[in-house]
Amino acid sequence: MPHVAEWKKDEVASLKKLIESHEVVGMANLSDIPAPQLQKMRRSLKDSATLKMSRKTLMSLALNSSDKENITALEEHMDGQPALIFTNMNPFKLYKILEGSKTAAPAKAGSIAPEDIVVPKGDTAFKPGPILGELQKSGIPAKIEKGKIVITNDKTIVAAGEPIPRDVASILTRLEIFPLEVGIDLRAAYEDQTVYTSDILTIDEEKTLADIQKAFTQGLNLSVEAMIFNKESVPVLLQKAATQSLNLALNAEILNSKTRDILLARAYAQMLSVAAEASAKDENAVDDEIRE
Amino acid sequence: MEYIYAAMLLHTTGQEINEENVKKVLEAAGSEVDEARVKALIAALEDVDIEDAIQKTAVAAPAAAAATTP
Amino acid sequence: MEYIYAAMLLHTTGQEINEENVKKVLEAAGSEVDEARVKALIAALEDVDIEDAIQKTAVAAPAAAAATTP
Amino acid sequence: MEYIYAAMLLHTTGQEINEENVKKVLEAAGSEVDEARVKALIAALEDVDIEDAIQKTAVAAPAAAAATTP
Amino acid sequence: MEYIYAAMLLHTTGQEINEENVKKVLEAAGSEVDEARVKALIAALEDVDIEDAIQKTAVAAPAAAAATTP
Amino acid sequence: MEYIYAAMLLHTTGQEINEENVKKVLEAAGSEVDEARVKALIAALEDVDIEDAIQKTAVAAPAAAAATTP
Amino acid sequence: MEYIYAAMLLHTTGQEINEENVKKVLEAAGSEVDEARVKALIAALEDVDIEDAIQKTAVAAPAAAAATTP
Repeated sequence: MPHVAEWKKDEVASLKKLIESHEVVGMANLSDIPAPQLQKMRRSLKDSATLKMSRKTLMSLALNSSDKENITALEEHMDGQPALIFTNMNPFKLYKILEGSKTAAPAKAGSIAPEDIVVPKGDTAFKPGPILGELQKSGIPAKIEKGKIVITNDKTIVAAGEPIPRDVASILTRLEIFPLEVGIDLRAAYEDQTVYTSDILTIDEEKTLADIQKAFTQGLNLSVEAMIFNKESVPVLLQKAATQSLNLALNAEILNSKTRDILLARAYAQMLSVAAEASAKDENAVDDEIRE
Repeated sequence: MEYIYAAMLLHTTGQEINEENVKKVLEAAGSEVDEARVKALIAALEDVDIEDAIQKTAVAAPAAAAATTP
Repeated sequence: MEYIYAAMLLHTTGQEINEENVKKVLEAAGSEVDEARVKALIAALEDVDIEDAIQKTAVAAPAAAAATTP
Repeated sequence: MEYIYAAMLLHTTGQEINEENVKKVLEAAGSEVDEARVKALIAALEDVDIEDAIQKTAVAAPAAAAATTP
Repeated sequence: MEYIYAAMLLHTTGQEINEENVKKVLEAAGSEVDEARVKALIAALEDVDIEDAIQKTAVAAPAAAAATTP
Repeated sequence: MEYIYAAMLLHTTGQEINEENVKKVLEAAGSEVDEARVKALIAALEDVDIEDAIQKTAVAAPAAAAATTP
Repeated sequence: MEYIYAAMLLHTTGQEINEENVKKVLEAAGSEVDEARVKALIAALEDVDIEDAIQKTAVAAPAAAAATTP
């Protein structure tokens, strides 16, 4: 590197050192993060990960100088304002933490809506004034009600994937609707010869939860079906046995302490039912006691 | 209510629900029989499907049981 | 249900629910009486306040009726 | 319910539900056997299709109770 | 289900649910006893309150029923 | 449930559910293996279509009861 | 589902659900282990209370069963 400044050499060397000393190297995009927020995120990551911003060329040099096999594949994921993240934590967990630390941010003109942006119906903080016209002009159904501007219906104002128009961005901010998310956007992470891209790193926690419940239900079903006794299946089997026994006792009209009241009650209720139908034909068919 | 029980008893044992039978059952149960009521009951039950009425309440009885379960 | 109806009948007419009475009622209703079942019935009802059991139902029965009415 | 459980046990193992077997099971379970109740049990089960009676929901009724319970 | 019924029978008669007793009951019911299953049953019952499990039947049914009531 | 999970795991990976394999899995999971229970598990699963059995709703019992209420 | 089963097995035996243990169990079950999936599983389970999820299933099951029964 003949024409490379000394500080650049130092930086590449220090990046290389970080690459070699961590199991996981992530490539993130820091675009659109306001400085104070970035400071905060850095601090919260302090114990578990190190975030380094640098020039693309220097990061490339550092990656290429590493002995780690296949780590140069991270170069393909340098987007926006790239930064390297170094950690020893499971890359999936790293991704989860970074996603979880993202915060809502105001709309920016020209930004792409990550999902449908909806202005919900309901009261606004605005007193009647020119804002009403602005809302209506942006396509938001608004009117004046009891001295306040009220939005009459939910309105999807920007569809997912569409750019946010300038006037809409300003209205959304005034309505305190923050449709964008900012945070450290982990594009890919390298561990042990493999580069995991963000789509792979996305964990569907709800599915995991559903799978756990499914596994448990399946295990319980199988236990009960195959009569394998464990502390989960035995209560179910006991209930089944108790229900079937009670069914048999009641259907065979066998009186015991459990069935007695039920059978007496049944006889009485049946009598009332027959009496009701008889008295519907002729009031005098039943005695006064029942008619009341 | 004894008149109804007598009728249901006869229904269950498969006997005809007529004046004579109802009276016989009631007397066996130590009841003083009111002939007019027996006649009225028998006439009224002629158009009643007792089995049906009984089935309808199959629900009611255990209901009580459940209701009292702590 | 004939054994239970017989018991209810006797209860309604205020007669004692004992072997003799239950048999008398069942026979009057044309039923072939099984002594063992009569004995079991009486044993089961020995400590039972029938009125109480019925009261429990009195609440449940109309409720049930309402619930099953479409 | 021990008499019922004994019957269910015999039914499940495919044994005949008769006096001797029911008694044998109850005694093995340490129960003092009341002959009359055994006889009553067997008499009551005589005309019953057990498989059917087991499945038929006698307990369904809580439905009504539950439905009306606020 | 014979193992379950045996356990319930012992529970009802107030006997201890141990290997020996379960086997005795099953044998009385003419069942070929699988020692391993008896062991598994007893191990499972260590963490299960039979009375509780049975009571839940009564409770679960109405709840379920309520869910289906329109 | 560890024995069941071990069996389900082997079923999913397409391995035979035999004593050796079940033990291997349980030991890998740090479980103290009870040979008798392993044997009981395998015996119980012999005639069971696992794919089928895991779909059958075991807990439906009380629910089913309720469902038949008219 | 083998990754989930492995996790459930470890949960049941009281072992820690970590990469090493999950791999050990899966390998014992003859599964070719995909490291990425193991890592993803562990990250996902970190914030999930398995016991809680199971309890919720146990409660929901009968209700759900009833709800879906026509």
